[in-house]
Order: sequence, then structure tokens, then C-alpha cells
Amino acid sequence: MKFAVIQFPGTNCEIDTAYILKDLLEQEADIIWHMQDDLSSYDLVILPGGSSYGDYLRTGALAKFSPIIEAIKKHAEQGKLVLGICNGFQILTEIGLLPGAFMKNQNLKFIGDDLFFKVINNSTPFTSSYSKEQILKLPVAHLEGNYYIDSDQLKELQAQNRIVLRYCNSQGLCSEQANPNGSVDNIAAVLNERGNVLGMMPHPERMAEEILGGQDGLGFFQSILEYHKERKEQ
Amino acid sequence: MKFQGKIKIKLRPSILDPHAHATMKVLQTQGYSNVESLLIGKFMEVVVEAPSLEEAENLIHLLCQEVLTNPIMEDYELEVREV
Amino acid sequence: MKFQGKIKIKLRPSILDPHAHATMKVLQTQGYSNVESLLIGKFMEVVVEAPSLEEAENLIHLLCQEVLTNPIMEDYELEVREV
Amino acid sequence: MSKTAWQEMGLTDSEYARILELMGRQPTLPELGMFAAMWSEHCSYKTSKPVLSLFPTEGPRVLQGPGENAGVIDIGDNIAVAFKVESHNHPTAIEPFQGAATGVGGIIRDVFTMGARPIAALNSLRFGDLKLDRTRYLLNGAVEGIAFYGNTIGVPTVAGETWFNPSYNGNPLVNAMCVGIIEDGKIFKGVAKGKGNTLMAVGAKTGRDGIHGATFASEEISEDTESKRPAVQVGDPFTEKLLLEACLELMQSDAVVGIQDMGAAGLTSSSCEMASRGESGIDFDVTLVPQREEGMTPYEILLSESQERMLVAVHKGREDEVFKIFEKWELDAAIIGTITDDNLVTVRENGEIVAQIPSRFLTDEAPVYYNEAKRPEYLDQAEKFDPMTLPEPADYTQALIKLLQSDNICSKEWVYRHFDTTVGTSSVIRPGSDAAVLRLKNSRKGLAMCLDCNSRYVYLNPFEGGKIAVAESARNVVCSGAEPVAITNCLNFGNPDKPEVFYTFKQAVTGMAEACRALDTPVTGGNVSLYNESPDGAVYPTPTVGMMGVLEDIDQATTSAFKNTGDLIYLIGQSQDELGASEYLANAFELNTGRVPKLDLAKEKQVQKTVLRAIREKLIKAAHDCSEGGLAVALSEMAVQADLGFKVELND
Repeated sequence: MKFAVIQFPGTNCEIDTAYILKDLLEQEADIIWHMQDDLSSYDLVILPGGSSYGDYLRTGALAKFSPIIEAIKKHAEQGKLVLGICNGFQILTEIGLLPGAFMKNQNLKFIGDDLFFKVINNSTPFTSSYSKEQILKLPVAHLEGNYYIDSDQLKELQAQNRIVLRYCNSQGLCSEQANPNGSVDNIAAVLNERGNVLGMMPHPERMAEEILGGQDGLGFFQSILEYHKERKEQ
Repeated sequence: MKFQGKIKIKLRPSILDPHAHATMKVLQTQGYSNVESLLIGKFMEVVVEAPSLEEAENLIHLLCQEVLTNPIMEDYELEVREV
Repeated sequence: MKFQGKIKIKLRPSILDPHAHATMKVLQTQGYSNVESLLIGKFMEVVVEAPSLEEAENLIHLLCQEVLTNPIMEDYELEVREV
Repeated sequence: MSKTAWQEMGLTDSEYARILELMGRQPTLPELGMFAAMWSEHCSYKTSKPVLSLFPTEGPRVLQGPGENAGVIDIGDNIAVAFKVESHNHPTAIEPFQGAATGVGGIIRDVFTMGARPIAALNSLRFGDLKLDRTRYLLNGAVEGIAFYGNTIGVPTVAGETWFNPSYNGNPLVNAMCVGIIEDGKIFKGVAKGKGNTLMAVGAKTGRDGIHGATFASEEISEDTESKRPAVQVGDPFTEKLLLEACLELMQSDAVVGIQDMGAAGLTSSSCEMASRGESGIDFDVTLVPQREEGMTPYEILLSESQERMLVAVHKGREDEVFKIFEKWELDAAIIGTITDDNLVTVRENGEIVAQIPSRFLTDEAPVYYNEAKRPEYLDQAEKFDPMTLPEPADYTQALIKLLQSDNICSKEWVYRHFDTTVGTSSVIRPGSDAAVLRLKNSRKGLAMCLDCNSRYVYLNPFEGGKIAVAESARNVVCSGAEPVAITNCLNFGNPDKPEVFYTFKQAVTGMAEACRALDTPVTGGNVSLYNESPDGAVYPTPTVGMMGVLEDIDQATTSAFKNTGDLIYLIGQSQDELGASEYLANAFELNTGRVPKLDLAKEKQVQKTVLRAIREKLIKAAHDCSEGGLAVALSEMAVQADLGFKVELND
């Protein structure tokens, strides 16, 4: 499987993500500079975490002009998989591939910590190797993680089962106290209507090895590989 | 000709602004009990080159929708005048 | 009586604004070459209870210096009127 | 030349007389500014140099010792580690967010200018009484500034300390440390040599921010400093991320002769130091330096401390490679001059010479002062104080709880939770244990690091306190499974012209040097920050120590948390009745006094070697050093981190 890991000026998790794909999972992965405009030879596009353009003006706001954006949109329109992690998720909302918008965390402070997440939808190309309602422990590192969506769109997401992860406590309760940043309905990961574009706030690439504290994040990558294997067999 | 656009950007009314909310709490703890409400937004001043006032307005509106604001959560007001 | 204060906050001269700088660079390289300058600041609208216009102005100036602005980095303009 | 001109810049009358003697004429305004910046304590170490010579700086692993932008050590497997700590105390006291943020930005530049990719940042934060609004304002600003810079540029903040004491009320200390790795053996130096080679200014544009930064850092903070406030330096981590990647990409080729970041005293210190190290001259025109503001004078351009800028000496004919790389990263790059062999620093404005000074006048000829030292009286009272005269606590449990809840001992998660501690996927041990441990992607080895100091000990016994500062940081690294190998340090002291302060400074450095020799941890560089005083007096003498440790195998990484029920607890080393200068006395009786515990360096070395061997042979699952709060706090911390309990008997 061939992965494209997009690098905008200011992205800083592209090396970490490529490391998991190449060194851990022995997959083909290229880091693509934002000025390129062709992704046709790639199976999956990852927009990794970081601070594209310094998160200046609004997180992800300045990335929408890069030539690579059209190629990402075309990739998604062809039904291929797109995964946005943290800053990548913010960019996907700014370019309209995912609904909603991000504001500063409610306490106005950056949060760098391991938090608990409940798998709400495990029948997606990104989460099939997890069990339903499974509780994951994954690192977060963001200042603008306060996900906003209006009430109509929220009902739509709930009805179409497009909320993939929600912030919860260690017992799996998606309570107000377990909400670290004020996101509507504790939303932490969202799928597009077609089901091939996922945006998630936690960093799975930082929790894929026991030595770093656990492998709860590995499942996202394994699910993608599984999905790709099945499609190739058809 | 040169035109200056003054843009006022506010969060849409239905959205709780974390910045204003936190600042109101600080005002209360500092003893400013006679402050009833606070609204915080961004303002921008942009200078553009354009053949006419109307085209300057169109250009700045485009800038607002494309980059300077996020229509999902922000509203904006624009005033343009020649400089 | 109730008074509304409109506050415009800008960075002091010769202090670098990385946000405006980065935004300008993107605009100019991505086809908006007719944008000449961009200034980004904050604006605030505060409603206070005060016996007179003059006292309302004094109160809001105090709020600005103590809480709402960072005098080391920012200058501000204030307009107060009765609501 | 109005008399106050050179005094305004921080030069003494005798120093000005020396300048006249050297130059044989009156200096121009830009020349005077260059002398004032280069002869400030911050750049010349004129008062501290005689004392710094006490430090051991050589060792089998040391590839680059003091005198360059950062120290470099060899840790085997063809990997070198660049690291250094620097202070940004005075800017933080004026504008905490930008002051602390630019401190992080500056130290990261010092590391990647050596050719190393930054992999970790650490910070030591010392603030006044937490009950004061001013302290909370400064601390909140500093933490947010450090978080903003480090998180945005993508360097994980993995360790450090936060400590509170009234002596820092008027003058907080913010020491920032950075660690980077070089994997291709190529170390770059801040040197300009080779007649005809090109001098280029790259990175951000130059503005009027921070002019007088260097001389400003060498003055006490007083009422009139408020008025002399220079335009605040603003940090731009996004531009620095581009600068970091552009420089590392440029350093893959051999186009670069030498490179240095523009830190304190900006273009002046970088150009003069590079020329002086290269034993060559440089000739540049300030109008060619990319500028962000109109009408800047040569003086302002020479002394501006705008951030995120580097000075590069490039081989003749290789300039296009620099332009191509910096264009890709959307950064400015401009040829501003050439290297000469006349050992002169020649500064032009549109071709016309505005300053011309032999580079050694600015570096080697900087004055050196041998200050008078006088033992402060308070040390004798402290020695005599007998803690046994104090009442025993009525309720030992309450006494322990009070200690555990105190600002200095409680968990600092409320600080480090605002930092990104995991970017880089290398953080094996994150903040909260004795030291941070990072894995290396191309080696089984690991790196341990910490940054701390017990400044109360140094205040009450500078010599013993200095020894303990090094020994305790070595202990922290050993408890994490690593062998201590080298240190950097930031010597934060008061006004050295006061004999008592200079005595404390000299004694502390002497003690540190002795411990460095005994524990085989040479000093590879660091920073001196003097004049840390405010109207109500000097800060506690604070030599923060940044210790580097190497793990043979990353699997030997050990945290201080207890692991399993039923495990046995061993106390290694003898306990003495040494309650003097303890956190307990300060916490329970608000007493900052008493005899500082004596440290036997030979025994310390033995304990550390034994514990490290036991960890490497898998006999030890958790290790923690007894520091502030003593045994009771150490055991409690090990238990709290593991959600476990412990049972111990204290027989006499």
C-alpha cells in the first residue's frame, strides 16, 4: 500500500507518521511537499499533525491555498481514503471535506496529555480492527481542539453514525468532565458522508509502540491495511 | 486606486466564545462587578489596489470569505473607503 | 445608567505581528498580489453600569489597562456611549 | 559626544577611555554601540571569565566544549549530541509571554546552528511567592510563551522544574535548554574564514525589536528600566521552523563555511564572534540586510535583536544553493558582505564605512575584572542554627501532607500539561519522573536529561550547594537508568560588583567544578546571567545544571514510580541528622536557614555507580533520589505515581 504524508510549511508530525508507516508497518510512504499537485499514484493520503503556517490566523486557514489541496480533494472524490490527524483534521474542515470548525480550547490553554476515547463507530475503513465501545488511551496535543458544529449538523452526524470517537473517562462515560476542550457532544473524530475521509484530534502515531506507553493507536493503521487488502481481493 | 477595508469579525451569536467567557470570570474575580457583558472579536484593516470602489469591495469580500473569516462560525461587517 | 464601550486594540508600532506577516505572504504568493497591507487586531464591546458618562469612561479605561489589554505590547482606542 | 552616550549604553568611563586608547580616536555611534554590546557581561563574561576557568571542560566524549553556540558530546553509534541552556530572565520580567517564548526560540537556534536536529526542550522556572498576583501573572505568561514556541515549532518539552521563593519576586528566572542530535558526524561552527567567501544574512527580516537587549540584560531591573523598555522582541516559531529545516537542508551540502544564530546583540555579536574565531576579517553593508521597517540606522540594524535570523559564511560561488533552499522555505536570504583577511570588522552603509574595528578589540580585548569577594555574614548564623531546638510536629501525618501540598513539592502537572511532551515519538519517560528519557531511532542507546538546582542550598552554603547541584542532577539521571556524561549550566546570580554576591558566585562554581571532576561530567558550555536583582535584593544564587546521561540500552529506562505490590524498598547511603536548609524548615516554620548537608563526593560516586549497575542488571524496578522533603516525600512520590502504598520501619 502506498501512503502520501502531506507536509505544509509548519507541519511537524510528518516524520513521526512516516516512521510508523515505513519502519513499523513496512509500507511505502512518501512525504509530499505542499507545492506538489499530483497524488494519483497513492492509495491513502494522510494530513499529519503540527502547526501548518504556525496555526496563524486560524489553525489550517492558510493551508487551503496550497497546490496539494486540489489533489487531496480529487483523491477524496475518487473514493480513496484521506486521514487528517489533529492539524490535518482542522485543515480538512477549512477546505470543506469535513463539517464543523475549531475554536480555542475552553480554558484557553494548550493540552498535552493522554486522554480516553470511546470508539463509537467501528465499521469504518479506519476503525474496523477495534471493537464497538472500546476505550482507547491516546495522546492529544492541541490549543484549538474545541470542535463546533451547529445543532442540525450534529443531528445529521448522529443519525448517519459519522461520529467515530468521543472523549470519555477511564470507565467510558462521555461526560462533561471528560470533555477536555469544549467540543460539541465530546466529538473527537468525524467521518465524511461517503465514509472515506476521517478527521481525528488524538495522535495515533504517538501510541503505536509499547515503549512509548501502549499500542492503542496502531489499530487505525491496521484497519486501513485490512480495508486495502479486502478491496484488492475484490 | 487604493482602498482600505475595515473588517469586524465576530463569532456567530449561538456560539459560546471561550475568550470572552474566561475574561468575564477574571473581571468578576478582580472585583469589577459592574461589568454586565463583554464581546470579543477580531478586526482587520486591509489595503488593496483596485480600479474602482465596487471592485475593491468585491475583492475584500472574497478575501473575507476565502481566508480572513470562517463562515461556519464567524460573521463579519465590512466598510471600504478610498485612501 | 448603562454605557457601551467600543475598544479597538492594535499592536504597538515596530512590534512584529507574525499572524499578519504569514497571512500576507500566503496572499501575495497565491494570487492576491493586489493586497498591499494587512493589519490584525482585536475589538471588544463591553457594557457597564455607571452613574455618568464620565465615570463610565474612567471605569472602561481602567478595565483596558488592568485586564483587557497588554500595555507593553498593545495600544487601544475607546468610544463610550449611553445605551 | 554627550557624556551619557556610553553610560546610556552601559559602558563605564574607564571602559570608554580604553576604547579611545585602542582606537586612537573617538568611536562613531555604531562603533560605540558595537563595543557596548560586545563588552557587556552577557557577551564578554568580563566579570565571570576568571571564575569560569575553574570548570573542567575536557573529557573523552567532548567533541566541542565552551566557546561555541552549544556544547557537543559523542555518545557512540556515530551519534553526537548538541545541548545548552540559556537564560531569558530580564525580558520575561518585562513581558513574560514573549520574554519566555524568545528564550526557547534562541536556545533552539543555538542547537541547530551546530548542525543538530533539536529533539527535546527543557525549562527551569523560578518565580516569587505564588500568593502574589504579580507572580501568577508572570508565571502564566511565561508558561504560555514556552508552550506557544515549543509546541508550534514541534520540539517536545520533556523535563525541567518549577520552584517558588520570595527572593525571585522582582526578578523571575527562566532558563531554557535544548538538546539536538547530529547523525552524520558533521559539526558546524560559528566561524567566518577564507578570503573572498560570502557573508549572508538569512531568515526573518530585521526590525527595531530588542535593541540594547545585550546591555539591558547586564543591568539590574529597577524603576527606570521600565522607561528604558526596548521594543519587545516577538517570537515567531513558524518562521523558525522554516529556518530550522532550511538550515539543516543547507548543511547537507558543504557550501557552508560557518554559521551562527543572531542572538543577543544580533548582527554585531554574530559577525564579530565569527570573524574572531576564524581569525579573519569581515566587510558588510547594513543596507543589504533584509529589513522590515523603514529608515533604520546602521546602529539599529547592527544591534537589533529581531528573532529567527542567522548569519552564514558561504564558500565563494555556492551562494545560489543558499538562495534556492531559502526560497523553497519562503525565507529571506541576502548577500551582505565578504570575508577578508585584514582581521577588521568593516561596516558600511551604501558602501561608505560607518564602523571599522579590529575584531580582537571587540572579543579578546574585552576587559576582564577580578572582583573582590567577601563572605556574607548570614552564612555564619545559618551554620550555627540548630533545627533540633524546634518543636517536633504534633501530627507527623499532617506535617507530611502539608509538605506534599506545598508549591515546591506538589506535582507540576498543572504546568507541564500545557506542553507537547510527545511530538517526535521518542519520549520514553515524560515529565514527572527524575529525568526525561528519549529513545534514538537509529540506536539501541537512549538519552536521559534533566535541568534543576537546589538554590536554597547554594544560598546557605555556596560551596556545598554548588557540589550538590551537580551531584543531584547526576543522581536524577542515574535513577532513570543512565550514566551521567556531561553538563551545561546557567549561572543566575545577583550583582557581581557586590563582594558578597561575588563570593557566593565564586564558591558555587568552585564546588560545581569539584563535583564535575569527581563524577566525570565535564562542562561543555552554558550561560552566565548576572545582575539578577530587584529593588528588594538579589535572587537566591541559582546555578541550574543541565545534565546529559546515556543509557546503554533503552530498555534500561527506569521511572521513579513503584511497580508491583510485594517489592522490597532499599535506602542506599546513610542518613545523617541534617535537617538544616531543608524544605521542611521552610514549609513548617518559614525558616530558610540551617547547615547545608555535607556531600562526600567519593561516596556519592560509589552510590551512583552501584545503583546504575543494579538497574542495568534488572535488580531495580524503580529508583528515586531523596531531595526536597527527604525520605518521607521521596517514598510518597514513588507511591502516588503508581497508585500504590508502602510500609517502612524507621529503627534508630
